[in-house]
Amino acid sequence: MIEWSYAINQWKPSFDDFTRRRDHERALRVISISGFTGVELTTGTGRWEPLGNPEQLAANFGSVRGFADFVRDAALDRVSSWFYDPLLGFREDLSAPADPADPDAHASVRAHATWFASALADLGGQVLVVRPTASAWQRPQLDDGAIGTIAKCWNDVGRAIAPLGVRLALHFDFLSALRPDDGLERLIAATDTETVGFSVDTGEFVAAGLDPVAFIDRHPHRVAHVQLKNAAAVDDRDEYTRRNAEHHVRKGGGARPVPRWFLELGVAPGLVDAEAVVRALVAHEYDGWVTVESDLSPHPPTSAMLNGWYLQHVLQSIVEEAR
Amino acid sequence: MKWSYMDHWRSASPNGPIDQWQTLDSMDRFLKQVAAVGYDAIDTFDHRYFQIMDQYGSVSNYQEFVQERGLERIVNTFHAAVYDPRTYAPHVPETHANILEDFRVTMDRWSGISLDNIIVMPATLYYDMEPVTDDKIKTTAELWNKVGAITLDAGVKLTCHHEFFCGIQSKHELDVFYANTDPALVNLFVDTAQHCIATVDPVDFYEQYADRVTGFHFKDTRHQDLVGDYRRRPDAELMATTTPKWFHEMGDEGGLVDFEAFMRAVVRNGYEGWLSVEHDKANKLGGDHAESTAIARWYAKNVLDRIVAEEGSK
Amino acid sequence: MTAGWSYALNQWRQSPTSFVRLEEHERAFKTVSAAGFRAVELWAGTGRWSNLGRPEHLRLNYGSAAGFLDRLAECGIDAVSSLTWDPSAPAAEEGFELRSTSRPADHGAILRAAETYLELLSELGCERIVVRATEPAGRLGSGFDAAAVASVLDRLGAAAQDHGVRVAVDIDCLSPSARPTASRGCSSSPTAPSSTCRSAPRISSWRASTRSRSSATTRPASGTSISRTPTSRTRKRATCFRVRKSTSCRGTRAVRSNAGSSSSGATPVSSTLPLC
Amino acid sequence: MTWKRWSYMDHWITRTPQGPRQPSFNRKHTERYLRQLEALEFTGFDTFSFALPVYAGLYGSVGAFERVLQDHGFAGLTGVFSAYPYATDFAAPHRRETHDRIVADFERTAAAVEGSAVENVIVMPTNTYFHVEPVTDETIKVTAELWNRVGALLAQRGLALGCHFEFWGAIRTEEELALFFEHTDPDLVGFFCDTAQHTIAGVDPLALFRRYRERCRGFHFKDTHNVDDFEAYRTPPDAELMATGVPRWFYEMGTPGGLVDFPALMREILDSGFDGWLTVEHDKADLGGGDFAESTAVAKWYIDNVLASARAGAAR
Repeated sequence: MIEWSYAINQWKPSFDDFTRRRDHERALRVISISGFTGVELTTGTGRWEPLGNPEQLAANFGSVRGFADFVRDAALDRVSSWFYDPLLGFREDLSAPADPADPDAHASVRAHATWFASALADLGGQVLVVRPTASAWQRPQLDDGAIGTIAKCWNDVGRAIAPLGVRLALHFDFLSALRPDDGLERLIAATDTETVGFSVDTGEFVAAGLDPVAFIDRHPHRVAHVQLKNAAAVDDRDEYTRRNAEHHVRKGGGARPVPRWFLELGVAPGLVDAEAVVRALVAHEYDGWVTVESDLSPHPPTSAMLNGWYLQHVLQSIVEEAR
Repeated sequence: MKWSYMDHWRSASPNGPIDQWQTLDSMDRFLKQVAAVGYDAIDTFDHRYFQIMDQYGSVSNYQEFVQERGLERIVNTFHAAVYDPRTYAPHVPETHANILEDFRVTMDRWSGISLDNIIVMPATLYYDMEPVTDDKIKTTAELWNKVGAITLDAGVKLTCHHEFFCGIQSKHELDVFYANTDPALVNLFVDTAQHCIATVDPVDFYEQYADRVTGFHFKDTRHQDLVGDYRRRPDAELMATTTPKWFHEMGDEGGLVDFEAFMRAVVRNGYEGWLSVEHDKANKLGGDHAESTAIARWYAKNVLDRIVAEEGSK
Repeated sequence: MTAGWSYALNQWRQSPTSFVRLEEHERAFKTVSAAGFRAVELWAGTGRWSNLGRPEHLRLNYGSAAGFLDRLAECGIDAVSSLTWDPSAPAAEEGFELRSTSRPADHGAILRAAETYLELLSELGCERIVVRATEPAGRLGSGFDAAAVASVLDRLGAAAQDHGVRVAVDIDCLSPSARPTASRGCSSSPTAPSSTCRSAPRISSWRASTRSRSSATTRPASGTSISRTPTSRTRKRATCFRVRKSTSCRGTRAVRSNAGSSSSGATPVSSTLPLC
Repeated sequence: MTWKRWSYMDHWITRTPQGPRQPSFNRKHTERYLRQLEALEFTGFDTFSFALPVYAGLYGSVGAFERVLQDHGFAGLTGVFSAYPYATDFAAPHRRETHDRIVADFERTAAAVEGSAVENVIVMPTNTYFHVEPVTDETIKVTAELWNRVGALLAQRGLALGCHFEFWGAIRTEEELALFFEHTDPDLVGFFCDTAQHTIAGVDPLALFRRYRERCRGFHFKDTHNVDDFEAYRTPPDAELMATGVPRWFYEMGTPGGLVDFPALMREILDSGFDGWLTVEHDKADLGGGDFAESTAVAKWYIDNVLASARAGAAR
């Protein structure tokens, strides 16, 4: 059965935005009234990221369960998932960025993944969505050895968090080091089918020139999570290899520049066929969360409401027909 | 009297609000707007060093980019360190080595251009320093004396800017701090709004330490902290009970800072250096950095310049 | 005749309920002054929230025209350079009459309506009323009558002169009267996807100026001067900026800088991509 | 049974590369706007009489625009609002010599919405207070005379006239309202209850609804944080946007500091058997960094999660 949640990350464009309780309450209510039943959190550190990690949740809501109540007060069922980026590093415990392609970082990745997963379990969430490794401009070549190292890290994490009732989902993005030389497929082959799933981010796949529907058809049993997002352009000039691509390409738009990489579902000039994605999920009896996302939205409430419209009037009927 | 602008900025984009470092174009638009309304220079944050190296190649290249847009130079940098009692806290002696090394590296990184001041918040967040004792303030003073020596070797004055939510903000704490710092090494940077919020009268405070003052942040506030927001966990600046917006530009209605009296004091004390305007988080509650920057500059030119002329002719 | 640069205030009016409070006017005046302009251009409007565009509302808000000039002076603005007026725009204060400069029967009503503005302009010491020559081509259809338009503009010119004001005729990208002629710098071939200006923004003198040096000027009897300068090809997606040389610095009516402030702007954006 | 007939009063600002705009400047933005309302499950859409030609211009006719509304799940165009804020020689309800012109305006409006789902023609019955002052029994009676005529002409076309009383209009106190309703035919001139406007004027909307229940045609559900106890209503040039010290009068339902007791009003409506549209209105929601989309979503959230439970109270 598919459940629909919405990613909270679009509400925080700058470090000093979206810090007050009222901002969070209104965002959660907009998500709820737009037809979603869950919210996906994202990684953050420091006092201006009250929803960024378990310690900040406790500091702002009394406890992690306190935040779960806050989410339910907004008429949402629960937190669906948490996006954990090991490359971030945390002020809470002064930990450095940890890249799973580096064996020395595995202990830190496992500890932090467990930290997030246990809080997620308290929040009623089911999927820990993780960034598998660094960006391509940071790690240009991933030979089989490096792929093996990354796989080992996530196999361990998958086993560590499974008892908490939390599934692991590796999230590919269009700047990822997994993009060249079929890195994603090689990582799928190298990871444990039982404990390591993948998150299909439709916007990131299309921006990277990959077909999300083909991926779902090829690896139905490895799809642990979906981030449904529309894309406005394809990085067909390999700008992802540029130094600091997060800044210059994802945010700055790259050489053209692309004014906005990701759009609301069903909006021109979008390239993602969201209906085909949902039909594929239904065909393979996908049972889990689909998190709708609109990174770097110029107007978060409108993005959530337009995506809500598309869920109610286009995607829902596809899901119901299959029942 | 010359004015510089402390570079807080947001502008609208298809990706939502962005700062000026997003692209060369957004930096170009920012600098031209600041120059167009009559500022002579900018101040910036020295942690921008990494973006400067990435986008401009060197600090001096970036300064040239600034100068090409009609601004004289970068006058001051603000050293916004991430304070933490475990690793980087002026009141914790075990972390002093860390802090001193951080300033050596910073002064080296910025050696490509000549700066007047490096501005610091002289203490951690208040709740990280609590209880604030005279001894802790003395330890803090010792640290900054050493830092002042390092920056002076690089030809840059160390100057302290007291946020209302840092550990040295009440009048007593300020007096103990300046009594224990070497006037040759540690200076004062007066932020009109921060002191006003902390219920320390900016004019009186400036008059008392005028000879140690090497710069100002001219900005206004409409609230004083009367409920202890300064020690609020986890944050006082954005999540305070009193207001979602502490800072406003000078020259707007409802402000509490008496800028005319402040300006008279600046002239009476023979201050010769740069005056800076800062609009920290001006975009809260529908506000706008660009407009606030123009309004403040208008006020400086059409009100404060007149005060300077009057006071100067006395 | 004071000459120099002024700034058009219409860009601050982004929706009918915006730019109404007097403190918002004040901040706009100060922003314009701080940016180096010493004069502003007003625009005609209707309704109580057009309190900078409708004479009786301007007087009500600022006490009088003199009171408005005092307010401008306090904000570092020396003069009102001009006011733009579209005779075909219906106004509540005039019973929402639909008038056309191409219909002689409407000319009486147009002159009566103009009188309200000319009185204000003379009180403001403003020497230029910018009159839109015709209604948009879409509304006018085939009804354009150059002779009728010229006749009412002449009568407006004479009426304006009685108030010490000169009429400047305004042609914009929706006007039917702009004839496509070859022009320097702008690709004028019909097949070009859009009218592109290779040179810097062209300075054209649609607007009469005291000394229109660069263009041949035909001066009808009454004080109106319409200058015949090669025009940039007016195509639907005009990308030329026309900077009115003599009296105000203003992008074309359709192009405005972005929301909120006079100067923050989006990164280069295709106009088709809505911001949401 | 939770209330299903919620309509939305057409105020919106959308962001464009050319700044914040009303969406009706092109179809792309208009339909994005309608999609957001449809996502919130509004099924009625009220607009302004002056907006009818704009929508007709966009889609070819008012009827064509209504079909676009129906494509978005709306019953259609459900209400039209008209007002003459300032007195002019052409329109001043308290001056008899302008009545013919005003009646002609409403004949045009009624014709424009012929065949549509419009039930209510909502009007601000007077000009702004300071243009009518001094307000006397006579000015109220002359005003009543006008709306009896307009009510009659609308009734012939199956439309109901609803009078909606701004706090800065010239009929605002309980006495003025009573005199007005006393001199208007209950079958021809209805009461349209704006929860915020009456609260600001110091009059309890719930009490008004109880008193004029039989002739109540509809509601504007919006909230306020202030009562006008400093005569903002009569100070020129405009009380709604330019009142001293109150830059914003109107807020969506459910904000902290809101003065209107919506659950109590909802119970009263459900008990009364009222079966018209309940209309949510967000007038000038963009002030102070506010946002139409967010306010509308948060208001509908309040309806579905707070007012819905208020219904339970009614079943007592």
